[in-house]
Amino acid sequence: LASSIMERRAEASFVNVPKVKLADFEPRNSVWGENFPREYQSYINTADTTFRSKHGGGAMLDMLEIDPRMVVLWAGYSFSKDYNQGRGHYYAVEDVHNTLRTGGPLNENEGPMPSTCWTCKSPDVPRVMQEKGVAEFYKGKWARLGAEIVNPIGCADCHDPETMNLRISRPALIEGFQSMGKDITKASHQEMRSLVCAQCHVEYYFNKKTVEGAEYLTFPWANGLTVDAKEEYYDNIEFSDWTHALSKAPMLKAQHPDYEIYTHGIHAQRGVSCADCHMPYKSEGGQKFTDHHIQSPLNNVANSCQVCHREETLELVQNVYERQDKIIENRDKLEELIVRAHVEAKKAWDLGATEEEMNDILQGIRHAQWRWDYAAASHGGSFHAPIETGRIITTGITIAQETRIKLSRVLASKGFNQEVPYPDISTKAKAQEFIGLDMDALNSEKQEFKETLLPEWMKKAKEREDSWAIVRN
Amino acid sequence: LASSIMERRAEASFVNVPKVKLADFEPRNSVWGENFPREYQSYINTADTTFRSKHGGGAMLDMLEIDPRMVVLWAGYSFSKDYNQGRGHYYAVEDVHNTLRTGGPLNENEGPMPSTCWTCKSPDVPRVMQEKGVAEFYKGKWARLGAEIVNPIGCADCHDPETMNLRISRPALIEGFQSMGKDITKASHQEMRSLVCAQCHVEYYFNKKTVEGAEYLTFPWANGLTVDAKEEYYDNIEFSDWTHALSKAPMLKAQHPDYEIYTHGIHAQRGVSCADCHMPYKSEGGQKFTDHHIQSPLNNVANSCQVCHREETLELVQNVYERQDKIIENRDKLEELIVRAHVEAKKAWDLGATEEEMNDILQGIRHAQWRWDYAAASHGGSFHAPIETGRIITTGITIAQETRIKLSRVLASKGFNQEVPYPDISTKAKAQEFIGLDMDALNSEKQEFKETLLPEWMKKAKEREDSWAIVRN
Amino acid sequence: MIRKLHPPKNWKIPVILVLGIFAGLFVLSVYLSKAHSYLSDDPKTCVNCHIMAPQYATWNHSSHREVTNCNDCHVPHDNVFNKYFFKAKDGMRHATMFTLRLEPQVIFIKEDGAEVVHQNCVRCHSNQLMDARQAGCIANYEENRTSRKCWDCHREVPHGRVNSLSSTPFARVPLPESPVPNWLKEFTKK
Ligand code: HEC
Ligand code: HEC
Ligand code: HEC
Ligand code: HEC
Ligand code: HEC
Ligand code: HEC
Ligand code: HEC
Ligand code: HEC
Ligand code: HEC
Ligand code: HEC
Ligand code: HEC
Ligand code: HEC
Ligand code: HEC
Ligand code: HEC
Ligand SMILES: [Ca+2]
Ligand SMILES: [Ca+2]
Repeated sequence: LASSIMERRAEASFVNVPKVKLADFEPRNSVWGENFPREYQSYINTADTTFRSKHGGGAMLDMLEIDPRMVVLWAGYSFSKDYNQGRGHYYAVEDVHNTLRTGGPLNENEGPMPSTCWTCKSPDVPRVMQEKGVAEFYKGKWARLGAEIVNPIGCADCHDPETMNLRISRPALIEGFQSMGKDITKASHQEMRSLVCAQCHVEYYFNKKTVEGAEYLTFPWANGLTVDAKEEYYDNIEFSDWTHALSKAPMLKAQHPDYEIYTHGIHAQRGVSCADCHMPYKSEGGQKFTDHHIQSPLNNVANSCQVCHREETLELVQNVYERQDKIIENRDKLEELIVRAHVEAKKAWDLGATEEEMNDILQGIRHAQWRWDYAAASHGGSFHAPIETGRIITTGITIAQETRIKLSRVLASKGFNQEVPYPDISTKAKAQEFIGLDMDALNSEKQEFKETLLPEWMKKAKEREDSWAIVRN
Repeated sequence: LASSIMERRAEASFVNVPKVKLADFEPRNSVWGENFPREYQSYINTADTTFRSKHGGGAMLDMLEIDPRMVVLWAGYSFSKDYNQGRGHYYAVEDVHNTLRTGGPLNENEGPMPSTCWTCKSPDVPRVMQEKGVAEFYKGKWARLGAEIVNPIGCADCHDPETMNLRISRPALIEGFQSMGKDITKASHQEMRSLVCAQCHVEYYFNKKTVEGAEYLTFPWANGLTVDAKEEYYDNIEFSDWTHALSKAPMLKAQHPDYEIYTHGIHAQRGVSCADCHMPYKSEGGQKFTDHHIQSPLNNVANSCQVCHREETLELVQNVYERQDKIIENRDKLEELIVRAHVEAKKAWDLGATEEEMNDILQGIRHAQWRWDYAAASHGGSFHAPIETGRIITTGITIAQETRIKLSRVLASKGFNQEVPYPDISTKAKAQEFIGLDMDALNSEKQEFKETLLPEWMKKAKEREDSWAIVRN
Repeated sequence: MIRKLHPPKNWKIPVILVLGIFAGLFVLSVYLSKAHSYLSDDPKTCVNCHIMAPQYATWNHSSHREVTNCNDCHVPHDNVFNKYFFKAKDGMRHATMFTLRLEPQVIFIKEDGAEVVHQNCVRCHSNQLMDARQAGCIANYEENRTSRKCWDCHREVPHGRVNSLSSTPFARVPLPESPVPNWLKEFTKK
């Protein structure tokens, strides 16, 4: 015992001299790790994909396999090709290479996605933005920056290397605050413990009008953070992400509005930050430090929930599952209804419906699916703010069904007065076939990219990083 | 100063000698009050109707005026005549006399309601049940027991006069537990602090098959306490409360499922009882006692919520309002959709729809309105269990709209392929006119009852009670 | 001049009497309220007021029972003067509120008191909180790690969350013996 106390004291009184001088915009996490071994070691654990909870966890979940209806909802849009539930930050770059959504570019001007895609994947981003300029960063295809963006999400995304203060490294969040008339530099330390996450875990769109030729990353916050305010925002600027392949509706894609939904929950209202649950303190050798193994708190109930809640682990996990189950019950139903609406709309077009007859209907499909996606894309939302998430889904159902009532009248007026058959989309493969995707072509173009262009990028990157001197004290 | 300290110490150790010997089944609260003046005094405060919160409180709220859609939803059923949000227990008997639902009986065999209505209104009930037998109590019209039931809800409803222990005085709750295979005598002290309320604050129906000639008060719990389990229960026994005047659907009425919904909320799950919020401890003159002014906790945040929550009063009240608002937004929408379904169904009948065509549709209307009513009738439900209440409303909306899609096909098949106009029901009066109620007749029959039969009852009751000796120590 | 301030002679006896009564009453109230013990560190002191029972009971069941007494947390420990000044100030208010029956059903800690407690958490736990190696190269290190109230997270340390007078109704706390003799009890019963 005495020796253990001594050991801990020795550890604590060891005086620190930072081992490495961190360059501004140092993107290599391992270099930061030399100064902060505990934080780095725990960060490296985000590579662990073994934990799977009822609806989430670090395991890679193929959402299209789990729920093939999504394929139909996204017909005509890249998400119908491939969509997984996010895993650890460690994989952020790798997963962009792997996903079929980014296609198989063979040179820097090819591929379906813009360079803006990189924005939330790496600490190389602030480095390149600062070198080339923000608008410049958002120009061109993603393949253009393939050799630049190689380190997965890490220290420089959230920290100032000089002071180690939390800092905002992404312009989109600062601009988002400005659009609401707020000044992010006024955020408190506790707010920063959520705002670093809000750089990425938010709904976004690419604005092509901000700067000529750039797909400018923008957060649609000018009217507020609610689902309704954003819908109004997009309607006002007549924005749409794509036109649906079946229904021809002008669709919106909602991406991971984690931060926005979280602000409507009781935890946020009580001042609990993202870091409190996803990066709780951890004790090691007489010291506590922030656990950088960002993951599902259900894999770490003791340090996250139980610091505030005295209930048994099983009960707390059950609380989370109960909320998720109640939400997902109705979310699944809404999905089915929107699939039906798309199929019915297609039938109406096939029977010769006019644009005028269809206008309202297409708006309805747009709004219903926007609300579904908003609730579905935030993987933590059913727990972060179950009441708000439930409300969103409910309004989605009302709109979807109102739309289908109109559709049934249009169909009847074309002489079709019965149920339109529900397609057989019981597996991902069947659903992708139903919407006419050629998966073999997509897979082989991806394979070629991985064998040709990708190794080149990695080589260039290594050369670049090897050329940077590391200043050790 | 010294004397005050002395006094308080004395008070704390003061030993109680009951002033009055309480007879078994003593129904007069004032008699109990002689022994327990603090509890009695606070009980008397339930007569106070001044507090009104955003959606509730002790004030008498005319729900049909606030929300005239309800009149249409209940067309053909007595609730369309008159429905208020409950006020203090002090008024329980008076409000049965007053409501237009009970009509204007002029003798003991008249009036639209059975004697079972009295069951949850008075401590005279256990007295009469024990004198006449339970099944006997449930027989005949409510006017039959008018002279017997005169003391508003009080001590004998919840307490054993010998030990002052909490006790269950109503057979329906004991039988409800039995039907679930549970034994209520095994309930813990903390559970009893909710179960005394569950004698009345629960959904019920009158079973005419239990005992010949009796409308036997029954809690539909055999399959479980959820809205779905009860729906299944009623469907299985093909029970319906009434047939809707417009749509002809076989309807269910959900009455105040406060206890059942509460069990799905986080407070119940954490062991918080009804009494913790609605009957918190109070200090008076160095004495702590249970505040028997049962009311909205929003009129008493300091003693209720703040015992467990450190937030400001205003913030806690805001939490409640936010939950209520989010739920009510969609509940109102669901109401409108069901009104439409009724009106559309009527149109279909008018156009010659057949029973076969309508069967599914009527089932849909039944289920949708059951779910709406379940959420609406529990005035505290949006706070007690917001996630479950939201889920119930959402499933209601899905069913309502699915039904309206079917309706639009039936209507189209009869050559009517457009929106059925929404009726002008913007006030209670208009809505009651729309469903064809003769309010003048109802009001004048009530008036006559109050001038003739009611005074007789009161006279008989006074004679009876005057004949009971009070044994003082 | 000075003579003018002297009271008239015939006041002497009554004044001595009155002063005596006051002094006696003061001693009595000090005795009855056990105010003398307010200066001690024994947690039983605080329980003198039965309304501190929930706090006593929860502390008594916590991991801190063996390592802290009330004053370790609730009184400043930066210097001796501050310690007794704060005690006296707080003690006076508590005594006044209690005797005047102004105590609320639920007692909330005041901002001043909370800051004192917070500093005491930090005082004892600085080893776990502050890593000298990091303090050198992380700006605002100490502030970042100590700016939130510890019990924003450690909500149960040491009193738990439920904190009304009635929250520990059957807790066994060392309540003082009644100092009121039986005849006085009979007398005050009216
Ligand atoms: C009160 C605790 C708490 C807070 C605060 C919180 N989360 Fe969560 N989060 C959870 C839980 C619990 C889950 C569900 C994990 C599961 O299903 O395995 C979750 C899930 C997630 C997921 C999905 C992860 C997965 O494994 O599927 C993401 C992403 C996420 N949260 C991000 C955030 C962000 C960003 C914030 C702040 C804006 C935040 N969380 C705030 C507790 C919290
Ligand atoms: C620079 C962008 C960025 C920042 C900053 C960021 N994230 Fe992420 N996060 C991502 C991406 C991208 C993924 C998905 C990675 C993948 O699957 O390839 C992800 C995945 C996650 C997951 C899923 C991990 C799992 O095991 O299921 C959680 C939880 C999470 N983030 C929480 C947070 C929290 C909490 C913060 C702030 C403390 C944060 N993130 C900050 C971009 C970011
Ligand atoms: C505003 C920040 C942001 C932008 C811009 C962004 N992402 Fe992400 N991305 C995230 C976050 C956050 C996650 C984790 C989502 C989750 O919880 O599952 C993620 C997850 C992913 C994943 C892993 C999960 C999956 O779907 O398989 C891929 C791949 C991905 N993004 C690709 C892209 C592409 C391609 C683009 C450009 C169209 C893009 N991202 C633009 C923030 C962003
Ligand atoms: C997704 C955001 C994010 C990333 C990426 C990140 N951090 Fe942190 N870091 C935080 C947050 C939030 C805190 C807590 C700050 C606080 O409470 O003061 C923190 C705290 C720290 C601290 C302060 C000491 C402590 O443990 O509380 C150090 C040192 C640190 N991080 C190092 C690193 C290193 C090294 C990396 C890269 C391996 C890294 N961080 C990556 C968000 C991040
Ligand atoms: C953001 C939430 C948070 C705040 C604020 C916080 N802690 Fe903690 N604390 C934790 C978590 C989580 C743990 C559990 C770490 C573990 O056991 O790995 C912990 C553990 C501890 C431990 C136990 C360490 C051990 O060895 O078991 C002590 C002591 C402690 N905290 C003291 C404090 C003090 C003092 C403060 C105020 C300056 C404080 N904490 C503020 C979250 C917090
Ligand atoms: C830093 C403190 C903190 C942490 C960490 C935390 N909570 Fe909470 N939790 C709260 C507060 C505060 C409330 C609001 C209720 C209250 O005031 O007690 C709350 C409320 C809840 C509720 C009720 C709200 C609802 O949705 O019905 C649940 C359930 C819950 N927490 C579960 C969890 C789980 C599971 C985790 C871990 C993933 C967690 N909490 C982490 C502080 C915390
Ligand atoms: C955690 C606290 C809490 C618990 C436990 C609780 N309630 Fe409530 N109850 C409330 C609040 C808050 C309201 C909303 C009052 C308002 O809107 O003014 C409410 C409203 C009500 C109402 C409507 C009163 C009105 O003024 O409109 C009734 C009836 C009710 N509760 C009965 C019960 C019953 C029966 C139980 C137990 C089965 C229970 N409550 C458990 C807090 C609670
Ligand atoms: C014997 C039946 C019965 C019992 C037992 C009972 N209630 Fe009631 N309660 C009623 C009736 C009937 C009303 C409506 C009275 C009226 O409006 O005339 C009511 C009204 C209320 C109200 C509305 C008062 C207001 O000010 O808005 C609340 C809150 C309430 N009850 C809570 C409770 C709680 C909590 C319990 C248990 C501790 C309980 N009740 C036990 C029958 C009962
Ligand atoms: C199982 C117990 C129970 C039975 C049986 C019962 N009630 Fe009630 N009654 C209640 C409760 C609980 C309330 C308070 C509802 C609320 O929160 O508003 C109430 C409220 C009332 C009110 C006051 C509010 C209003 O609607 O104006 C009247 C009048 C009333 N009931 C009449 C009746 C009649 C007539 C019957 C027979 C058809 C009946 N009750 C049967 C428990 C019952
Ligand atoms: C609606 C139910 C209900 C009614 C009606 C009711 N009580 Fe109570 N009573 C309770 C509950 C619940 C408790 C708390 C029991 C406990 O925690 O042990 C209680 C406690 C008491 C106690 C114990 C001391 C205390 O204050 O905690 C007394 C004495 C008492 N009630 C007297 C009365 C009298 C007199 C009446 C009639 C004026 C009455 N009660 C009516 C539910 C009720
Ligand atoms: C006897 C204790 C107790 C009382 C009294 C109490 N609560 Fe709670 N409350 C809890 C517990 C326990 C939780 C669950 C979360 C947790 O563990 O912190 C909770 C959760 C909550 C939540 C988050 C759950 C949600 O629906 O999002 C809110 C809001 C809340 N309470 C408000 C209130 C209000 C308002 C009152 C008074 C009307 C009240 N509480 C009375 C103990 C209590
Ligand atoms: C003479 C009776 C009495 C004694 C002895 C007593 N208290 Fe108090 N205490 C009270 C009263 C009354 C209050 C409520 C005052 C208020 O709400 O302003 C209170 C409030 C408090 C508070 C919260 C309010 C604040 O000032 O921040 C703390 C902390 C506290 N007492 C600690 C103690 C400690 C520690 C002791 C022992 C050294 C103690 N008390 C001894 C009567 C007493
Ligand atoms: C380990 C530190 C610690 C010890 C020891 C401690 N307290 Fe506290 N006390 C606290 C904290 C922290 C709070 C603030 C709780 C809050 O606001 O949530 C508090 C609050 C209080 C309050 C305000 C009312 C309340 O419950 O919030 C009183 C009174 C009090 N303590 C009395 C005592 C008494 C009496 C003792 C000794 C028997 C004691 N405390 C021992 C840390 C301590
Ligand atoms: C007089 C010194 C002292 C003060 C003041 C003090 N602690 Fe402690 N605390 C200790 C010691 C010693 C331990 C180790 C006890 C053990 O191992 O059981 C401890 C253990 C802990 C633990 C880990 C065990 C547990 O109960 O979870 C936490 C967390 C903690 N303290 C938080 C706090 C907080 C928060 C405060 C202020 C409200 C505080 N401490 C005030 C000395 C103190
Ligand atoms: Ca978007
Ligand atoms: Ca019923």
